[in-house]
Amino acid sequence: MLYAFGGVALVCLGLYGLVALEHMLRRILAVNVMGTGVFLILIASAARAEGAPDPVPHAMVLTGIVVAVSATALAVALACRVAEQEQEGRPEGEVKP
Amino acid sequence: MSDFLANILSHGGVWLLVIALPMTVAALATIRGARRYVPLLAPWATLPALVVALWAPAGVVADVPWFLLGAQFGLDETGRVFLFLTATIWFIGGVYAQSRSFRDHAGTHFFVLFLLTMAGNLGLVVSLDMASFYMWFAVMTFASYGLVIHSRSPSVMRAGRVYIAMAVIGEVVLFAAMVVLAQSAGTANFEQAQLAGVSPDRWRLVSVLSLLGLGVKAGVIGLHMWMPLSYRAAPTPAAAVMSGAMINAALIGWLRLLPFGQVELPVVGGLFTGLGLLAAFAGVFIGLMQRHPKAVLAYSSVSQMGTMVAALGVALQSAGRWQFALGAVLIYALHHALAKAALFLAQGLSEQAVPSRASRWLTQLALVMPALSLAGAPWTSGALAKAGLKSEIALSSSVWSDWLITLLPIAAVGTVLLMVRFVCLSWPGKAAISQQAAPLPAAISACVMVTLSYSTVWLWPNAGPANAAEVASSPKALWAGAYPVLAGIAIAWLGVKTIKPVRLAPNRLTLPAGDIVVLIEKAGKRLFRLIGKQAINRSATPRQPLA
Amino acid sequence: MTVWAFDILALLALVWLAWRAMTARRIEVAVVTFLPYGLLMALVWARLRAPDIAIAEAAIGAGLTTALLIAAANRIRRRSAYERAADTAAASSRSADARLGGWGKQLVGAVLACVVGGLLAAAVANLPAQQAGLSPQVEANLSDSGAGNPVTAVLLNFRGYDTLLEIAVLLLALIGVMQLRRETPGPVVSAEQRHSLVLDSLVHVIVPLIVIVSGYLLWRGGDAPGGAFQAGALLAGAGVLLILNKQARPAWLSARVVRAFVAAGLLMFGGVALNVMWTGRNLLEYPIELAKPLILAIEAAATVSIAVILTMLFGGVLTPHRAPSLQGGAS
Amino acid sequence: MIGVGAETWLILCIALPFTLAVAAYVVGPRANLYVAWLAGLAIPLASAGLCYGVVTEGAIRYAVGGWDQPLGIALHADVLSGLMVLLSAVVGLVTCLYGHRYLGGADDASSRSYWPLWLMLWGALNALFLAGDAFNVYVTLELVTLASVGLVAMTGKAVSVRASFRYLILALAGSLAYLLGVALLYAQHGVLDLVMLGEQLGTDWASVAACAAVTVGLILKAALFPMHFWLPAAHGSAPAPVSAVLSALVVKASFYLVLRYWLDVFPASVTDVGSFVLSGLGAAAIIWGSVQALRTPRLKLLVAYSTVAQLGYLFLVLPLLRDAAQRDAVVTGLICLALAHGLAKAGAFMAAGAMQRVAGDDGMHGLRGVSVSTPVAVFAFALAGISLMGLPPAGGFGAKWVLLDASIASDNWLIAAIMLAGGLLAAGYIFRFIRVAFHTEEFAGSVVTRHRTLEWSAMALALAALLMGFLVEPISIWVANAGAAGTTQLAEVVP
Amino acid sequence: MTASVLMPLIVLLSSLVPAVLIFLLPADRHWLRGAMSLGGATLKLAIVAIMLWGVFHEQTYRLTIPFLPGLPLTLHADALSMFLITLSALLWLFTTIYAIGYLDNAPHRRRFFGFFSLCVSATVGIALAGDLLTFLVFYELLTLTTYPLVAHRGSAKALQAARTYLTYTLGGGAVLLLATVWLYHVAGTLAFREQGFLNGLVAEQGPTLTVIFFLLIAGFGVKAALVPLHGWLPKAMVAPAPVSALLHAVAVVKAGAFGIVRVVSDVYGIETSDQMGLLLPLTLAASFTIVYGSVRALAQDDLKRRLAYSTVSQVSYIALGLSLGSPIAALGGIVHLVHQGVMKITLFFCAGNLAESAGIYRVSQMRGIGRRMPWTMAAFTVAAFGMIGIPPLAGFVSKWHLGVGAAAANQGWVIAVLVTSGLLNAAYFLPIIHTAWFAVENSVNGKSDDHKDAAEAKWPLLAPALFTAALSMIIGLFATADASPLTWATLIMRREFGL
Repeated sequence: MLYAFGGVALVCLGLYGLVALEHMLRRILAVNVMGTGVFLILIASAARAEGAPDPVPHAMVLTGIVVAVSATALAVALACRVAEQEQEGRPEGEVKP
Repeated sequence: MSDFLANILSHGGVWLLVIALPMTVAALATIRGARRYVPLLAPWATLPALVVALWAPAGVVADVPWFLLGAQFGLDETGRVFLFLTATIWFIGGVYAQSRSFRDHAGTHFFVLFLLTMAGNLGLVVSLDMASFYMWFAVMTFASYGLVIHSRSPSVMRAGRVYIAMAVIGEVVLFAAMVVLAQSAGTANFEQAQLAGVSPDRWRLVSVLSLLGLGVKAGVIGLHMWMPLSYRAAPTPAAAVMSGAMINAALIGWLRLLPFGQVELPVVGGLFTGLGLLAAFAGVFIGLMQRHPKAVLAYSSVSQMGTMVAALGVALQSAGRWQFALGAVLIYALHHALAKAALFLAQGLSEQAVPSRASRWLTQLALVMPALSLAGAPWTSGALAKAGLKSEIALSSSVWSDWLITLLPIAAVGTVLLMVRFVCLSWPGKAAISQQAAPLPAAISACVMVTLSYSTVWLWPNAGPANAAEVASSPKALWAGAYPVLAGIAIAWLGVKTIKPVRLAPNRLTLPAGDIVVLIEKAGKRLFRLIGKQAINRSATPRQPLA
Repeated sequence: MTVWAFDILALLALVWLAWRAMTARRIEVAVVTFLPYGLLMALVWARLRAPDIAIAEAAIGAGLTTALLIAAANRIRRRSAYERAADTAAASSRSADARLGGWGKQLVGAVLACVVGGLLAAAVANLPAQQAGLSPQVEANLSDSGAGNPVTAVLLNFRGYDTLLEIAVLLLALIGVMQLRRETPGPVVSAEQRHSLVLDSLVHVIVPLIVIVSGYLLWRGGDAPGGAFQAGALLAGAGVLLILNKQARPAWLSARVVRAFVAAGLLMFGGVALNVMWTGRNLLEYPIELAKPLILAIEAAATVSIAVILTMLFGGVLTPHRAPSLQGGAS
Repeated sequence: MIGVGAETWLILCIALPFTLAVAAYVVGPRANLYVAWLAGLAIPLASAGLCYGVVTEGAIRYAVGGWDQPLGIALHADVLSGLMVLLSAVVGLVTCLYGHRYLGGADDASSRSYWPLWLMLWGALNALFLAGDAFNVYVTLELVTLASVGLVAMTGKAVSVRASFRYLILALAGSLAYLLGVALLYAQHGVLDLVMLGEQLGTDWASVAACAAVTVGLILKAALFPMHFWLPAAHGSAPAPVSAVLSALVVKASFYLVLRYWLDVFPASVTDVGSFVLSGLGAAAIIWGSVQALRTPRLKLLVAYSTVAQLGYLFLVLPLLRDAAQRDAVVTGLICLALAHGLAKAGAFMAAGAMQRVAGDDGMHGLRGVSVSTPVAVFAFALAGISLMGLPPAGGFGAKWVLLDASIASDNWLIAAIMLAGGLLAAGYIFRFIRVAFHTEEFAGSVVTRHRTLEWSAMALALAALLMGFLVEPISIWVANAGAAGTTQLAEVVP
Repeated sequence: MTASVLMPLIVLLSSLVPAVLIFLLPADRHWLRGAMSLGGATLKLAIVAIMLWGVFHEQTYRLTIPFLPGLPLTLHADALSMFLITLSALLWLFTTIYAIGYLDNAPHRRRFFGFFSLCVSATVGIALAGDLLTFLVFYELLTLTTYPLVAHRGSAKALQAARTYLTYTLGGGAVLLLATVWLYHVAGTLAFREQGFLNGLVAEQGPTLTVIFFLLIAGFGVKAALVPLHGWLPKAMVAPAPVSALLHAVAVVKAGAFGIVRVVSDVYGIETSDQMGLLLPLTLAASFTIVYGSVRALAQDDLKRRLAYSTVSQVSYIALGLSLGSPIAALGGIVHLVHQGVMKITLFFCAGNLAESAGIYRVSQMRGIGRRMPWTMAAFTVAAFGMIGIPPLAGFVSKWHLGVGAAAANQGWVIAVLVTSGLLNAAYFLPIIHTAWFAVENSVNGKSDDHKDAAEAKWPLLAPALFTAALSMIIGLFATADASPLTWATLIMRREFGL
């Protein structure tokens, strides 16, 4: 159960980061941290039982990790795009010529 | 012949003709080609009414349930008198208006309004229910506004304003009176309403409301202000019909509306009598201080109508003798209407240039004759009317009757003074002879009117008490008629001697025509300035027109 | 006791790394910190008897995510002045420390974190000490699932529907990333630049190795930790290397073929899921006797798809440009 | 087997969009036309079939993979989810037509990803509405999120990219909060099936915390005040068909989940305080969203803020659910409100898009007198507005009527008052635009280009919203039947 | 059986279908559009005639459409609904003719006529509503369909006025909605019934019902322009003349008044509400409105604005009649529904003619216009006299019954109100008539060519005005005839009071 509390800590850390940080990549990182925190709670609670751990949370976390990386990729791409457009100094304009 | 006529006349549809003919003639004005015949046809539109008044059997009633609130038209003896005098005056007024100088100047629209007013006046006489009475009353009132302001000068416009304002007030109050009566009686039919057993309380309310509502038309003191202004403003034929015919609309209204002979209303009757007496005297006093002959005549009307209102008040207090009192009132009304109309026509004649000395003489005669009649000189119709009225008053059980008997001769003296004043003011001077002027229709109509004013009352069947004519011719009665006239003339002569230029009427001794209306106007203006400041400010700034 | 010590140390390290990863002064440092964080996380998974997750975390969480972030950090920095890339709101309220928002935000964040943490901790503490969850059922039906590894059984059979949708998530992310690339051609890369000798040889050695390992993971996944995700992730690592080496795309690998690869996993999985219905079964209800081969086929297709998708995700972030003529192509 | 049963329709509702999305992706833009038509015809058909089946035969449970719960995943279709699927079918159908025209066919670069993304979104929404499993809901939520974000960013404009980034981060946080709740639920009860969870949930601390986490996560995605801040930018900057879908369906999906959880899973665990907090937030959302809509300078932002406000209604009345006597009425009202808002809002956004096309801009100033150039679109906007204002005979009115009745019956006068006030505020912002559109005196635009498809698509949805009022009674009957058939709507288990 | 179901539907559709078709028609098909408008109007009139016959012979026309749970939309033709329908059908025809002439060559005609027809459909719906919910539905639809008409000109001023209109009416609608829901909650039904459906509830729910009553009256009072809820009406005068005509005579204002009639007579029942003491406040409000509107009208130079305040005043006669609790007064109030409509529409037609043909918008510009536009001014004069209450015009008949009713209810002061109002009406109408007919043209600031070129309006503008003027005279003159509004209103009252 210790790890579950660790997960709680990570969730809170992520939450704080999400609110307090402004850099886009940092916010992405914060979300990822939060995600691992949630996974940790899930797996830690699955590991409470003696014997073989419950495989369902494992499957859930696996799914969650893939979802997380997909979302991260999209977020990163968006962040890059935003940054580029800001540098081009025409944040409101069309990108395509 | 007379059977045939009677057959036709007993048919209900004849009432339609009485009212519809003037309206039809007026409607001709909307047709381009027929327009020019309207003035010509105007007097003849009264013919059906005249025929009906003279020959129709009494008690012919036409029920028209689909009309307005369920209308009833018909003729009783009261109606016959009024229908006759109304039709006659309108006819003669119409003929007077045929004078070329007047007709050319007036234009078609004068005659359209003339006809509409006529229709209203005739209609209200033959209406036996409140709604139709009210309707014709309103038609008459509003159409005659156009007659009053015919000449459009600023002073005339003011007169029109006062007239219409007072008339509207009268209209709405009359409306209230009728509504209350209709509800209390459960019917809008005059006769049924009188018999419906309405509580005295309600009768009191109705009477007071009708005193106010119809009082405007009758020039009851306090509501009379419009009269001098309008009579003065209106062209002669219009003034004649207003003073002769239309003023009696109030009278017939009261006769139809109030419970004469049914219920005794001492307090309200007293109110009528009191106000009537006040008018009778106040009219004389203010009238004497007028500088325009028509204004003098107007105040004379105030005074005369006051007498009649007083008589009505007495009748309200003693239900028992109503049948006889009614006759006296009717005769008085007939006399006054014809005489007053004749006076106005004569006055109109006197203003015009005459072609010859003889015609000027005629004019002078036309002025003096009805004046004498109105003054109640012996052998005039006035003498008969006054005698009848006085005897009825004497016989009534009213507490006021003694007072009236005492006061009426004094009022008669006042009337004489007024007439002297009038004749003096409108006496045609020497310079007014012109070969071109030939106001033939005017002259003829004035003369006919004068003649009628003398003859009708005597000829009228069942006028007053059965032996009225006899009574009036008795020496006592002759004296009773003569002494106020003599006294009046004497006073006038003295007055002329002492206050030198009566004919020039020093300013100190004049009152503006319409007396209290001047005060009301001033107060009104101040009030509007107080209230309407905002509105005026707003309207002063240019506003975008709405569409 | 040592286990306890490890646990506590690991957690403390995790928290510290997480903190660093978010708030290190330089963004490159922050981003790179995520790599040890992910690796440590993988260790923790292993400690919690979750080897499947450990492998996936190492490959995806630590590897690919970090790679993505580094690429992004580089791309933003390459364009210079990454500070300006800070969120819109930040531009106006410049605090002393550019990493963090204004005092208000920090305060709100801290308070929120504390409150949520307290509540959550209480909730976690209140959880029942024992909860077998669904493992009994999984055990009971494992033999019918066509997979020996309970995790794989859950992933591909008992809760295969989730997994099917999850591959769709990947596809969605790919479409989302790819559409953000710009039509303008990128900077021309000369042949000399394109071939770095060291990287070249590395690629030549490592890529085949990875392919073999991932094949093994895939095959093994049926009965032991490992499976399509892990294998796909590893393969994607190879792809990433190839991209970093700016390897030219083989001619046969046209845009449409790539798209076919991308969709293969979903098509195979969905196809199987739907096709079993012809025989009157429910969606995804494999016939017991065919369960294993079907799962294997699905996994194989999924592996390829996952690998291509993950690679392209990285590629899409790394190289923002696209030749106008190519549509949805891979790098 | 295939072709008749409601269960088949259920699977088709999910499978068809995904299949078509993959096809669109693989084949590329050349297939757009066919995909659009096929999707527009087939998916609504399947949805209608499902809805019909649910209404006539009662709720459906479907064990995916043949595994019984709790091991396997259940799909679940009842009146609530059936109607939501139907809503997405109607909106989706029109979106297909509209989107095909709006994005200018295959040549338009932005249309390349539109069809896969949009169809994926449609499939994801259907999957979400039909999900009966807590974790499956999470996956579908993520699908919806990623597809939506992709669609928002589709044009590549800076505004929309930034908005979509923010949207993504917030949505991810919401998903994680939701997942956290699911984790707690699972840790406690060991099951993920919603029915089973509903049977096991109590008032203990962990359950309440899980409820809170799930709810917070969902309202973050449903953009309930004060978590609404991401929505106007995202919905306002996306292309019109996307905005339409986002406002009509995507936020509605999160709300649907809230309702689903509160109705079927949490009744034992939610507290009055919690429901009144949500209600208060809903009230604040109505006021705040409306006020913002009254101030914003751009039309699409106006519509987006209107979404914030309208979502407020959905949460405003949640406390009424606690009154058992009013439960059916409230559910009816909420369903109707959600459907009516979905149709109306999609119509409004599409109308705004058509006007934007003609005026070249969606700034209020530029749209002056636009009723001359796009009368149909303005009319459609107004019709949609009728529903948003809650005026008869629109669906919004019917829903409001039912909810007002319920709130009066349970003596919640404040709620009634806020509902009425919200309607007036809605009238304020709707007519704020209508007024601009009627300002024909200063009309500067041209009358040359007409976009009939765009305008009439909007009109179709607006009309649907208007006539939705007549569906209130049937829906109330279905809800009542479903309520009468079992204690909870999820209770019947189809073998 | 089928006829009884179909008739209400057809009468509703006879304007709804043309409306839709007009919207779908290309904007330049003027002729076809006119034909459809007129065709719909004529058809409606014909059907209304049949229905009138049927209702008189106690045939029921009833159509229910499922709508809200337990509350279907009910279209039901009783004597009262036929009253309003006949009015609207007749005046719609006239107004359509007028509008076609008025908007000749104006922009946005398609929109105008489309909404115009919709507006009439809503009015018909209001008239036919068999319960409060249906009433509410069409009442709100009326609000919405009139908005584009008020804003039609598209000027800043028109839009401002339209906004004011909307603010008032939607606010009223919200109050109404609340009241309706509440009433439904209390009573469990909303279906109109002669003598009301709340009799049994008064004992236990008295205070609640009182509150609901005043909410309902407030809701309807907005459209009926009860002071202080009248603010929108004068502003809405920016609308084109046919719209003002319709707004004032048939649609909006009348809808509010009709709502009050329904509430008092068919929801609460006149006797029940009298017993509950609900009517006196209504009497007071109506009386105050009557006087206030007239006083305000006095100060307006703008002709349409003056007419608007006149409407404020006149429409409250209807509420006044209903509120006196006596059958005769109620009769007067109800018959005024039609009478006021016919007269007021004439006035607005004439005002439109003046604006269109002579460019005259203000009373002060009207000097001598009677000579140039005699027919227009004749119609105006007739209608104005009717408004004052001069017999034999329609207004007199209403006022007469109101007065008699007031006396019957022992509310003498109401007669005073009527008298005052009559005076004030005269005070603001007579100057107009005077100016038009008798004032000399060229005395204002020396400009003689104000309307030198003004000729009589063209016949599509003139004919409706003359028709309605004649009508207002005919229905007054033949008030007690078999087919007159008064007779019909008597029928209504007989059924209402169960006599």
